[in-house]
Amino acid sequence: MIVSIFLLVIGAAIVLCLIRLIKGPTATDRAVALDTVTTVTTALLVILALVFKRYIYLDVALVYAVLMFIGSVAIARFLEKGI
Amino acid sequence: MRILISCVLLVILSLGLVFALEQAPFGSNQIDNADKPGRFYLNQGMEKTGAANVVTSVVVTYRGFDTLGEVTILFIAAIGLGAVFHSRKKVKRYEKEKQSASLILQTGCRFLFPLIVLFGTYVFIHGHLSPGGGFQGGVIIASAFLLLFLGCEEKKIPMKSMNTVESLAGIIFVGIGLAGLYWGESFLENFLPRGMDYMLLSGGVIPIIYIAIGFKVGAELAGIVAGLIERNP
Amino acid sequence: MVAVLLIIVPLGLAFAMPLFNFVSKRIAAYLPIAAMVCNLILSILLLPSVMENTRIVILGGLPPPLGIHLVAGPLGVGLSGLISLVGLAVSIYAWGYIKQGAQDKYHALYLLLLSGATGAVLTGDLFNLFVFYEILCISSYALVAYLGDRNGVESAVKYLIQGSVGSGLILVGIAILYGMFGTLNMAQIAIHIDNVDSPALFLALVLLVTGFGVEAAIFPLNAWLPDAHSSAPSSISAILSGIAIKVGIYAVARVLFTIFGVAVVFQYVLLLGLATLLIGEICAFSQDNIKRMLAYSSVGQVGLIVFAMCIATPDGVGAGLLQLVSHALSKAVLFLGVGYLVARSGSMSLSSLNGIGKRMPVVCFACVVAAFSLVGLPPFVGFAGKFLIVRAALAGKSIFFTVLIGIVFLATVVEGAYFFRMVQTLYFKDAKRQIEYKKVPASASIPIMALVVFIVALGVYPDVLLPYLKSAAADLLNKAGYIKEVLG
Amino acid sequence: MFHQSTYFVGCVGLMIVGLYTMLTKKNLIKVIIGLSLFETGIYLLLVVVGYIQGATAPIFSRTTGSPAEMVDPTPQALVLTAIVIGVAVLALALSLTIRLHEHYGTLNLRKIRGLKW
Amino acid sequence: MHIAGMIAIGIGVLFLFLGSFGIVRLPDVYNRLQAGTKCTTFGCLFAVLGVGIVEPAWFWKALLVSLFVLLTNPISNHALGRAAKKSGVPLWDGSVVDKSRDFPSYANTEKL
Amino acid sequence: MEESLEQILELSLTLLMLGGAVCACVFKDLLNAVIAAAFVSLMAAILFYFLQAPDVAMAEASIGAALTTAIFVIAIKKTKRVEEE
Repeated sequence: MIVSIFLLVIGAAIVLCLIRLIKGPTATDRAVALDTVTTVTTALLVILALVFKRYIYLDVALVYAVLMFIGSVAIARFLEKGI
Repeated sequence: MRILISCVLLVILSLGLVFALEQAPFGSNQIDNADKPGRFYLNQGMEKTGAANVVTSVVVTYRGFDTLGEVTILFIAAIGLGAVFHSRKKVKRYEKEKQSASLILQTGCRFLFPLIVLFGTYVFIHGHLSPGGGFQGGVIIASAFLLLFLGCEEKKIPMKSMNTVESLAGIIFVGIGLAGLYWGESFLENFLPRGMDYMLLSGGVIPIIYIAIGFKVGAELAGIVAGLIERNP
Repeated sequence: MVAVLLIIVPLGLAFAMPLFNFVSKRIAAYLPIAAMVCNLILSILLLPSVMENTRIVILGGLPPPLGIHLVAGPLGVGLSGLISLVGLAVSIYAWGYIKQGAQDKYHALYLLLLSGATGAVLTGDLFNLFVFYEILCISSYALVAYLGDRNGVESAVKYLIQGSVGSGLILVGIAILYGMFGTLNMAQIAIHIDNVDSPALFLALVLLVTGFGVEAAIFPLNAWLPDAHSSAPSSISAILSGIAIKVGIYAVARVLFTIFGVAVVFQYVLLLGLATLLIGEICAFSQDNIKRMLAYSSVGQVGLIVFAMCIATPDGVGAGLLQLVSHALSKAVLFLGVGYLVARSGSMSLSSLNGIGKRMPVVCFACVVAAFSLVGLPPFVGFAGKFLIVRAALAGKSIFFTVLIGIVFLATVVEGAYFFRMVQTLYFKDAKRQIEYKKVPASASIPIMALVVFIVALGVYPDVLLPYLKSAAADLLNKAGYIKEVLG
Repeated sequence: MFHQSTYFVGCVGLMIVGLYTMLTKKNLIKVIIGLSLFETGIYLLLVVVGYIQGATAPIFSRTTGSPAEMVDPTPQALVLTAIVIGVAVLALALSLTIRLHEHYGTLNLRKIRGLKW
Repeated sequence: MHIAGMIAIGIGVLFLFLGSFGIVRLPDVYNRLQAGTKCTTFGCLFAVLGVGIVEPAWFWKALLVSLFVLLTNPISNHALGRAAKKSGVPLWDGSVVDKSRDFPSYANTEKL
Repeated sequence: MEESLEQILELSLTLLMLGGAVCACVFKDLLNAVIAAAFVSLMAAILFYFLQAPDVAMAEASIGAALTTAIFVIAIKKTKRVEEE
């Protein structure tokens, strides 16, 4: 029960990030919103593993934690004329 | 006008799809029957192949030919990209206003690169026990190389050894298939003993094929990324 | 069991290409020849045995309804023989023709294209058909853009966008079929499909035919073909016109006849084929660019083949298959020959080829023979194909088909007009400017002449092919027989 | 049933948005973004096709081992294949785009001569 | 044990929500980065470790996840902040101090 | 109760995904469109997770959200950033 409420709160957090992604005046704002979404999503996946009671699902969260920052770094390097 | 026509087309298509999908008995109905492949894989896949992850056993053995084709498609993309970008006249490298990465990013990339490669290796070695497998592991390794490109430019990928790895992995995949034809009865048959359940050494040829796929996918995607980045307009 | 080697040998050689490159750069051009010789021998050896009963090749250790399997029937093995024949000719030609760009990559992509085509005609699993079809498509996208020039890249982009939307639609169709029947085996889907009557099935049929029709260039979907075929390197144009389109037609036919087998749809597809025929021939007539003219002529021929197949009698399908063989051979000769004509005269416009026939007699003679064969003049194989089509269409004695055959004759007249214009240009016009004469290398003239010999020989003795065509048509049309052979 | 209707709306909507982007936008990279959206929708559709309500993932472990309560593994295997095909097509399309930009200096499909569809 | 874990998850989720709220409400990129970085990293750590506490058998893998989050998130956020500064996104009018002028590498960033 | 809450979450994630897709279609700046497409991929990955397909979720996350974004960004860098009228 209480876990479901947690999930809904996280859903609300994602909605807020989407609002920033739509509004954001500059590309950097949107990139920050995307970066936040990835962090929130990692937490969501871990909690969902708890809901589904499958230990192996943590691997997916691990992939998120490891890989998601690469997209942000790519966008950031593009914005500072790096690549 | 163009927008109108495409809207009409798309509305027709979406109505058709929604209508059709409402009609079709999806979900549990169609695999309850025991002679359907899905039910068969679930009931007997674990006993026959010894791989705890049924998706893996489907991908690698039962539908292994699809996987071979799919690896081939990545290979085509990699060499096709090379062929498209091949130009004889040397363009002189232009490096206008190229900012180098900050110290934090460089250090972070150097530190994280081996960790990510290690994690990718974990993912494809454990493909038959947990979610993940050759493609996912390969993509993770390719992402590590991508990070190297983004973070520290001075590190260069040795493309020649990449090509060798790619080629060898492909030959190993085909070779295992032919070995199945030789020792077993059909191409890509699982001819090794299935081993203990839930242990690393289980599932017969599945881990070997997945390791080959992992190396191949990783090398191909890294090659694609390198080709795209190093193209100078 | 041996049939799997038809796919594995080219695939494995292509995988090993980077390793061979370390030894010597020049090996790359020999590998396709070796693979195709191997495939040709294998298919010729297999053909008599599969004529008697279809062989099922199990892959992955599970019998047909569960795993993937290859169906080595008369149609599949026959088509793979055709693929390896044309592929062999084109690879010998390419050995001398391809001198620019990354040559090892060209040969690897070429091998993969052929293995994709072979796999697509042999497989018995719907999703596997999709995968091999994608191999064929993606390698042809890359090959069309191989030279990296403006037109090539542009038409490759066009081809890629349309082709990938098409393959997306195929996937949706596969998803619907899997959702309804829970299986991907074509025979098993064919069993279940008779018991279900649902609009979802009709949607799946439309999606699958549309998706595969993109490669086959049936009428509303043929926008990419003239660009792609005319701006690719000539050897690739030959293989695209000769083989890739045929695989598309095969896939459409397999979906229509074996999986669905609903007679109502044939009429509409037949009309589509007729529209394709008319549009292709009329567009070809108005072209000045010779490669574009040949490409539009391919569109027209596709229409004719689809028309013949959708008559849906054993005679009609057999005639369509004969026309398919004839078009593969003739169009390959035409594109290969025109490749050198264009290279020598330096321009693709028809008027720059004035009087070139006296300077390059061998190639021009081959082109003329192939053109006559496409028009349907007697001693060549095209005549047999068109004659059988007309006979099959008139066999039903219905007014409908008589009218349609009239339209086909009209299209043939148009076709004859532009091909005779081409012949006239080649031989009976005076050259405006002097073209320096350079001998066509043997690597080009030998495969071209070999294909010409095939065209003439099959035209004189079409009876050699007829038993194969009959059993191949039965393979395609006899749904119950196919199911029985696959599932036992 | 509620579940599946939701997902059907999601995947059909995604496919339609992707196709709309491909048909109406003039920029080539935008068209390719549309292609990737379209393909994502298809993957979702394929996975929904194999979903069974209340079942768990088809992965055995020491604690969960009842094959009756697992979703169909075949569509998942198909989607894995399809995803990799999609990324290959995407990479090839982007490389062709770069090449086209070198020739024409623009990505606007209206300005590129033959690319009207 | 269960209750303690749930409390930890609750704290984490709360921080995640607040971080996202900050993303929407704060006035400029640099302020939003504050919310998007510290708050969510902290929240994610707590949520993941809370799950590790609820199911003790999962603890080590959860620790690994949190370790990776702790390693990767600051890097991407640093890169984003630097990119914002380099591409010339202006500060909010109410900003009090801009230390970046002291560093030569940021000195000549033009206005967008 | 718990079931319906989760279903609300799934529905909202689906709608979020569609919202992201519409953003990717509408944005004129290609970089923003790519960011929105990455968002769509992320949401799709969570939906795969809900549909009990962790393998697919992993593939979609690693390919769709990390690698695809990066190659799109590289392609934009090599060409032009703004979609002109």
